Amino acid sequence: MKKVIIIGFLGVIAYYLLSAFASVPFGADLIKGVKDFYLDKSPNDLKVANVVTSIVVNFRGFDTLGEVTVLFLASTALGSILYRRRSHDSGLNPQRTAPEASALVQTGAKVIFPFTIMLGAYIFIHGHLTPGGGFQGGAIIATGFLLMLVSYRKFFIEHNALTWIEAIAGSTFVILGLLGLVYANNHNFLENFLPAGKLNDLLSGGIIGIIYVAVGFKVGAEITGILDTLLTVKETGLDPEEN
Amino acid sequence: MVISDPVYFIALPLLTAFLLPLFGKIYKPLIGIIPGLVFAFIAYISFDLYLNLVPGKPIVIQLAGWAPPWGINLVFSEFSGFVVTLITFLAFLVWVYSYNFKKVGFDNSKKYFTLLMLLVAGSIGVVLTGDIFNMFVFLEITAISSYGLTAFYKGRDSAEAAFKFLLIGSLSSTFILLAILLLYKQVGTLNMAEIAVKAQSIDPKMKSIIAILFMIGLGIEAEMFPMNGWVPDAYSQAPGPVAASFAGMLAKSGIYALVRVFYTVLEVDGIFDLLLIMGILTIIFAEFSAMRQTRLRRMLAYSSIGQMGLIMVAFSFNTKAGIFAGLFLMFNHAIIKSLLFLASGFLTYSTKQKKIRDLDGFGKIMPFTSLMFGLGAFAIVGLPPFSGFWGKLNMLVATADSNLYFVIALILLVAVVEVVYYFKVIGRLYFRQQHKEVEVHKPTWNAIAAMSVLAIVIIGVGIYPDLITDYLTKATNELFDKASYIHNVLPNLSLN
Amino acid sequence: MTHTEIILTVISLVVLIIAGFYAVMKKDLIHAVIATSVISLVLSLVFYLLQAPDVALTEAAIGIALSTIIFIITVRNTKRFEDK
Amino acid sequence: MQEFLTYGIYGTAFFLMLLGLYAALVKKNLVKIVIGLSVLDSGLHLLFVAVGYISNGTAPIFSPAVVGKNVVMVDPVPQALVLTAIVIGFGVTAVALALVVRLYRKHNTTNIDEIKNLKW
Repeated sequence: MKKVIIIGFLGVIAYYLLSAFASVPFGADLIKGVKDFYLDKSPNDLKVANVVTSIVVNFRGFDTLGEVTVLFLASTALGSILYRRRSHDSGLNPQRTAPEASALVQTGAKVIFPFTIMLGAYIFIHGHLTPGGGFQGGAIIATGFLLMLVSYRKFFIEHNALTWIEAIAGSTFVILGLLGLVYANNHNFLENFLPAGKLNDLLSGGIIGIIYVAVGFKVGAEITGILDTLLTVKETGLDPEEN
Repeated sequence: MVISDPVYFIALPLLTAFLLPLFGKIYKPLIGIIPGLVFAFIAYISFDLYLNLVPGKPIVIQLAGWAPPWGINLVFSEFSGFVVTLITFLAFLVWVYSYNFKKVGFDNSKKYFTLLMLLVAGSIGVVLTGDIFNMFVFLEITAISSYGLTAFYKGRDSAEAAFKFLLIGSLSSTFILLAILLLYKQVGTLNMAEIAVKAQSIDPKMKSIIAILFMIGLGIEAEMFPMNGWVPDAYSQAPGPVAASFAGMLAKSGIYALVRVFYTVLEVDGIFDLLLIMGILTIIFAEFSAMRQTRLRRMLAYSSIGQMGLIMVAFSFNTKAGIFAGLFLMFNHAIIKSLLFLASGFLTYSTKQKKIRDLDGFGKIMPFTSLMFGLGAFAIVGLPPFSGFWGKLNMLVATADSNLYFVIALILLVAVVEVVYYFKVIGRLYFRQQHKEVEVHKPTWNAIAAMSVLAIVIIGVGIYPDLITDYLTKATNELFDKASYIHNVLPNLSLN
Repeated sequence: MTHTEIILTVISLVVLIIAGFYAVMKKDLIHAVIATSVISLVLSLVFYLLQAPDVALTEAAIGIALSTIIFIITVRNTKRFEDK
Repeated sequence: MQEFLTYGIYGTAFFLMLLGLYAALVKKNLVKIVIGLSVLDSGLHLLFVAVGYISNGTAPIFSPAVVGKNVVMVDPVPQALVLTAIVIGFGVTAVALALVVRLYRKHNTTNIDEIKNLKW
């Protein structure tokens, strides 16, 4: 009975949404809006080749600050939801009971790991030139650490270092924004106050490149922290403290 | 202008939240002190900015050096400034109440303060932003920090409550995103003022679909009727100060977003009738559920839903009197519900079940907390010497102005229902014998301070309502005058 | 769009529908998670075809790798099968 | 062809969204509910990118090969928005799964019906 009601409800939603979207033909350029301004200003004023990057980091940079905050929030909330009790005497984390991976996997991981980090770093350093940026690069770096985490039981993330990277990268973003209040032409938060440079140069786009590097570090540290928290929770059984 | 820029309301809490783990490494008590300093500072600049606001000239801040509609802008106007001032004031009081963190330990308090800072920053962002997608981002920040805060205590059913909240919240964000997407494809911009200008040319059917999507999505945080299943669980499982900040910040930013979207951004025929119906359903559902509750926190939560329903009804009149009453009710709800939740935190501290009948005779053993709870109950019901009275009175006047006599009957009926269930608690507190020995948990000095300030505000506004009516009138005018909002954000563009 | 791209898009859409069904209906949660990973993989191809390389890269990094991993960790920490 | 793709892409996106909604509302397994949310998100992201597409447009990147030529570019704004939405969706999924793990540790089950207070 409940299923029937829900399917009926879904049908109603689908009908109205489809009728709404039917008037938005696929592939048609219906609007003259802010996008033309972005497509014009990004290469000419900001000297940023990738328009998506310039929107994400500059025109709508405040959104990105919020986005970074969401990831930070997720990792904090995760820590608060799944708090761990680590034994302090042994350096090993006793909660990780996954079996050791085979030698093949371990060697492979060791070989691939530096390349993954390099790829991630490349992607966020070139965020304003090529597709990708801080989020993608950071996620790729986290994947590299994940590879090491699952192949070596004794590979542990240094939490102190993660905390420092998170804090410094996050505050770099906000402080660069606040510097804009002082040094930039219009005294705006997150406004570019560095020379824009030349289109398609590595050192172009002013603070956009720096912000994306900070975002890359922050996202990498954040996601690595999330994965580490999830991987090291106790695997089975009831928790005595819960009841 | 540099020191009192509205961007600090968001940038400073975010910066502090990012740096809080480092402060903890330097000197542990900094974890508790630094957030308080930040809250005090933003409350101070918020009061400063709000009191010095020139009528009709809101502070419009552009971000990243691009004028709206290309960049994101923040609008600190009479209405948004009022809500922000309320939020920062409550944030500071919540910090005063929960400053002492030794009980939960260092590590947990670090997470608690981080999540609280981000909840405050997110709510302020929702209120200040002038960009519809940016509003979505801040709504997500408030939502995720609320999930974390709801699941903060380990021993209770908090994870269930948080999961329920998360499920409903994710569905709501889907609806908001769909609405934003449809709107963007119609008008090609995300700036609220420019949408307001261009929305006039949207096909009415499309506009009503967008409006309904917004109503579903934003109604969840505003505790609207079919989507408020999370409220009683989240309010009763979260720590006491967190429940107070949900009532004071989360619900306030939700209703602000709803009102801003329907009054300024999208003008749709019949949407206010729908809001009226939803509001009435919310009131009926909530007040009659509240009567049947046996647990104090759940009762307060349902009562909070009822209040939010009343606020929705007030805003649905689409008249100046209605908005004025709605703003007064918002103010009352934020202040009084916070006091009730803070007091209930100590009242139910020593009882495991948090049942109302465990509170017999607490008036003698916990005189101050019981007094505060009683004061809050009298105020929220709407008895004369307190601020709640003026809110309800204005509400009745506004309803009569709109010739909705059955709504007057409903409001009076609801007042009777509220009297019944609040006085049931007060009766147990003062006129019953204590039936078993309980360990008394005396409120700490900082909790006493926080509750006293709230009580003073309630009585002060109750005796002398002109303290805030001036500001409420200004906020009403600002919200009602859509053209001047658009003109202030986009000087080169005007309606028609 | 060229013809090759249109054909690729159509095939991708069919795969998306099948994988979506599989993800929602399958009782074995590991299989369902792999199906969501396939959705992300195909989706990132579609994004690429729709000229959104940034989104494609994000979906690839986050959708295919990280989301799948956290799902699998969770399933391994809880129960593998959805009971009747 | 245009019409076919309109209905094909939008239809697929809506189908995924409805499947996800169905799983989130009907299924009893907590992990399955979160899978439903993730499928719902996937459909929504597809819809965003599809709405931003412009026929015969190129990716919005002024690479050396494109600079100076008169090319049509697809709408970059929905792409920027969906980028944000993907990251936010990941954060929400992570929190949801953490809650699932905690519920499992407490109740030793992932079935909604066996967890009291989760029914409504």
